[in-house]
Amino acid sequence: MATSDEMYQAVIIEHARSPRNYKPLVTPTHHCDGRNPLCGDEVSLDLTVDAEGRITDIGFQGQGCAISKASASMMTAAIKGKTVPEARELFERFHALVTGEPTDEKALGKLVAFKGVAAYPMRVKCATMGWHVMMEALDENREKRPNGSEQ
Amino acid sequence: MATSDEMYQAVIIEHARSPRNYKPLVTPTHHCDGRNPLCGDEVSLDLTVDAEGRITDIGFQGQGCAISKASASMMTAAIKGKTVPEARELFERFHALVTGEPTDEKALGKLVAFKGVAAYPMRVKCATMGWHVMMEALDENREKRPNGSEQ
Amino acid sequence: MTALASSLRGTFPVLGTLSRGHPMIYLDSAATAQKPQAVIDAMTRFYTQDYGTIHRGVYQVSERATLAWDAARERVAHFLTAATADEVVFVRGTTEAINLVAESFLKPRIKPGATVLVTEMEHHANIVPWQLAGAKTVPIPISDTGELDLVAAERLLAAGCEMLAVCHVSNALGTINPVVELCRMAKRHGVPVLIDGAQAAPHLCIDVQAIGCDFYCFSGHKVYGPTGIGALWAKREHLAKMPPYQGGGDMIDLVTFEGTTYAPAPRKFEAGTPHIAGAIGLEAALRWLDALDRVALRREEEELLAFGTGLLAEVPGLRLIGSAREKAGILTFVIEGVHPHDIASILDHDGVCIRAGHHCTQPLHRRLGVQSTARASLALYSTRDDLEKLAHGLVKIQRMFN
Amino acid sequence: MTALASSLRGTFPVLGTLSRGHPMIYLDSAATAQKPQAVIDAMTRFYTQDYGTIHRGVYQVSERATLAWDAARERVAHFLTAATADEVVFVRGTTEAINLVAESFLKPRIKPGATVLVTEMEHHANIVPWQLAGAKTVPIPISDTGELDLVAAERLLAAGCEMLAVCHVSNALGTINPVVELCRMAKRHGVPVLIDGAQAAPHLCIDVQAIGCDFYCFSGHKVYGPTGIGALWAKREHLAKMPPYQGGGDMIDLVTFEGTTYAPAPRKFEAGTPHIAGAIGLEAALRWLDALDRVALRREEEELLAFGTGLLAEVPGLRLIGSAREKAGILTFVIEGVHPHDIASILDHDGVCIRAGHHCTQPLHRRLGVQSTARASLALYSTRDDLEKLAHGLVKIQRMFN
Ligand SMILES: Cc1ncc(COP(=O)(O)O)c(C=O)c1O
Ligand SMILES: Cc1ncc(COP(=O)(O)O)c(C=O)c1O
Repeated sequence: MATSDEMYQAVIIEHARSPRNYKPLVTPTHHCDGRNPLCGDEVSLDLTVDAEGRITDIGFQGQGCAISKASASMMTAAIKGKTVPEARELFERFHALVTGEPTDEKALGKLVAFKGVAAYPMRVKCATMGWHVMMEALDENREKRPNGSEQ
Repeated sequence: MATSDEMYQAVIIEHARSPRNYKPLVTPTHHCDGRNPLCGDEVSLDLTVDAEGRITDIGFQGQGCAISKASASMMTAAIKGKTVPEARELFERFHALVTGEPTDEKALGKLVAFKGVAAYPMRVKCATMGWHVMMEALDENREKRPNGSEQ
Repeated sequence: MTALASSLRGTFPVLGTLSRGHPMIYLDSAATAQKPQAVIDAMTRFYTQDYGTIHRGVYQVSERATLAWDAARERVAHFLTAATADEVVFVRGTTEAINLVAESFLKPRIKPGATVLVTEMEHHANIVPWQLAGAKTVPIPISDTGELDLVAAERLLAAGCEMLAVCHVSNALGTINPVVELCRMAKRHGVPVLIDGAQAAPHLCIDVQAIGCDFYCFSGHKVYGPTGIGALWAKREHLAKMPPYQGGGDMIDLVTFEGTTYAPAPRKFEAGTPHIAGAIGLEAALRWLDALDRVALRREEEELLAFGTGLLAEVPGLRLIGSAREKAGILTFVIEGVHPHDIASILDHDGVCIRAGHHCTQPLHRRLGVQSTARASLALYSTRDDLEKLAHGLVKIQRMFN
Repeated sequence: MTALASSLRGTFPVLGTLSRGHPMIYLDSAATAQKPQAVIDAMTRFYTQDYGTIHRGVYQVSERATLAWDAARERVAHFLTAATADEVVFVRGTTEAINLVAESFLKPRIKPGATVLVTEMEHHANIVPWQLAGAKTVPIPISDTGELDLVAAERLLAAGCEMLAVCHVSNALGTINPVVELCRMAKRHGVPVLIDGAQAAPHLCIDVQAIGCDFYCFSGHKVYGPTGIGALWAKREHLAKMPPYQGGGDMIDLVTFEGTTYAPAPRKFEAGTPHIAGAIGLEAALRWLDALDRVALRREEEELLAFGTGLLAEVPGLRLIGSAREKAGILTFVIEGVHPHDIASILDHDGVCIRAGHHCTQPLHRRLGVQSTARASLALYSTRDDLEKLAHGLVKIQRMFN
């Protein structure tokens, strides 16, 4: 039997209320906007990646439900300071977590709070929206800057 | 339980094989063509109505199933020599017969052979096609000739 | 009070199931209604005992299917108080009906860019088809309570337009629009009117002749019938003049490679093997509705709506959206500090099913200055208990987030 | 011999009923196929336990409906050996699929009067939509046995056309057309190809990638599925470029009164609440088919067709129409001196269900010089006994009229 606590953990509600890194960056190296036409949620994401491929700063803004907001917020906290390959790897793990695939939960740290989403397939998009936008921001700019820092 | 004899009486098959009055008229006073787009059946009907409103001659031609052919054939035999109001009345009776409504079966004479059609709603159109064309022929010309012989 | 509703619940098997392990409280009937056993049985009977195609077969199951198809058309005509069944065209649903009218009625009459008058509260289904047909959609504004501005309507009609397309009942606000008056106004300006009856059909008794519209449509799945079927009613003279919509079997008179002539309406608009089981299910649904005291049910719904409105008013931070004087059983709202999606999700965890989002009315939401809303909608099986469970959940949610 | 067929019959409840008081012999499966219990049960289960709408709800029944809808699309993709489920659009049936392609793919590419190549054996559904879209239909001729003239096809393709539209299997002749070869020829001339798979889907294993066509479509009700649902498969690049067909909910991205942007395919082509129960029933039908040994069934059908062909050859005055080397289980015929309508009617009185008429192929009948024909068509539940009863009835009828 499901309970609302499974998905709406205290940490999620806390992040939804006070999202971290909720700001635009002044000179981002990467940017992407995402929108979910079904629910109208929007995320705008800025990243600064340094010459070594490390994410030195990150900021997001947007409209959305608690799950999408908290997920974007906790993502920014989790990937700040990580290298791009590390961020990608974390995305894979997080995606596995919220779709019920096996993964190393310890490596996800606090993000494991989203485990409950796996029981609600309709909410997976909310939980991964910020992540998809992050992945796209990194991908998109790679094409524009073929000699850039990402592989 | 239905048997094929109910609908395909010997008299019907006989008329279908050798339809009466199967000819065009040279100088008809009334004419109408009918077609059933669903089955492709066609009837072309000529009538001669005299000044007293009596059907003095009638001829039909067409393509169709045994039911529609026999029905048109037996109709021509039945209404030849009748007045227009009498023909209309016979149509009403015949229509009642094949749709299972109560009617004076004796007044229908041989036409009562079509009683079995009432059990097969999909075939009512076949059995009444010639009749509808006859009614239309009489109606149509009434409009064209407002001072004509029909009331 | 809701004695009728309670007595009806037993005939809706889904309402007896669990949702997330809790007894299901279904409050999304404006999206789609649950089905009474009679409707399910009619379709099962068709598929297990009588299945055949229509029109072209002389054998017994085809004959029965054809008679059932014709009877369904008669039943829809009766449900809409139409003059004749020949004015009823079977379609997939409201959306297809409006597309059919936009394509076959409007498009041949207009130059691209001509105006179709709609309202700020229209469903996308009553906006996009007109745009696809090349028209510009111009909305009649609404008041903050969710009522049409009839003065503006008169002015916009006078300014000139090719068509007025308006919902009978708004799926987001619950507003019952004054369709008789609107049709009278439009008629004075020689403007044909389509009424989107998707939300009216389940709640009101419909009389297309008394309304005075040119086109009326609804979806089977919202009036307790199956998915994939609905009806368009149109004045006979319109149907006679409109070119076919889709081409194929059953809508033709004579086909040659050089050109084709068409069957008379309504067959002209029903190309291909139709959704026969759907029509049979819809017939069963409307027959079932016909047997009820719809006037009494409407009164019960009004009481239930008043009851629910009162309950929701007590939820801290809740703002109800849509408070028209004439209103059907729809309760749309936002809660300060809580996203509608979260409201719907958390209620869901307790078996309470409501909708969150824009309800296919993005322009209305823009007009109201909200991204999305939560919506609880009633059907004739809805009870006070349903609304109490809803209100209880909302209070809990409000506390969770504040 | 037809051991498989006999073992399957029990799962089709209609086949156990009486028709006009006699055990039903159903030989009109080319018009529409009967349904196995699994299909009926899937829909009943949906309506009684899981009913909800798709996409827009977070609550359990809506979630389940959405997953079932997606699973149905996957199942259709697998059935057609498509590369991805995104290339599958749900429609009402073959007729709507062809109308969609004519309207959204062909019409924007052509000037009125442009040529669409069809064949003399096409169903009206594969003629009229092209005409409605403004094209001229030009037929590839057939031989007297009912086979396409490939030399003429090559010549007509070389002469120039905008589209080739051809049935995979003829519903009137049974002919299995060489679609791989036709697609190869068309490709050489840069002509896109639509294959009407309405009659192929129930009989053959379909591989749209191996065929090499641009569009492929079929109807659910002919593959043992419910009415009102079917599928269009199209190459992804075509779907991406085609404008929407119908407008409304679920096919949009952003709606404003000034203009609207659309969702990506396939959603762009699925406006409004779709026939959810239909997709669920179709999924059950294709799953049921998948579990069978379709290669063995195809072999049985060939044997049964040969058996039936032999039986009919012995009926005095009977002429079989359609004797292509590659043929599916369709037996079309005329009897000297007996109208096909009477044949069907008299067989019906003994419980034998066949079709009489033009089978929505008026041009073919004109080509053959007959007004109408009688047609017995086979499905995987058909048996030798069915055909013996048919032949027995035909002999009786022949005697009645001669
Ligand atoms: C070859 C062929 N094409 C198209 C159709 C039309 O299919 P539907 O009526 O299901 O749209 C049929 C069946 O009627 C058919 O046999
Ligand atoms: C007011 C209104 N119009 C049109 C529609 C579209 O109906 P359907 O999706 O059944 O075509 C709906 C329901 O979704 C509605 O509420």
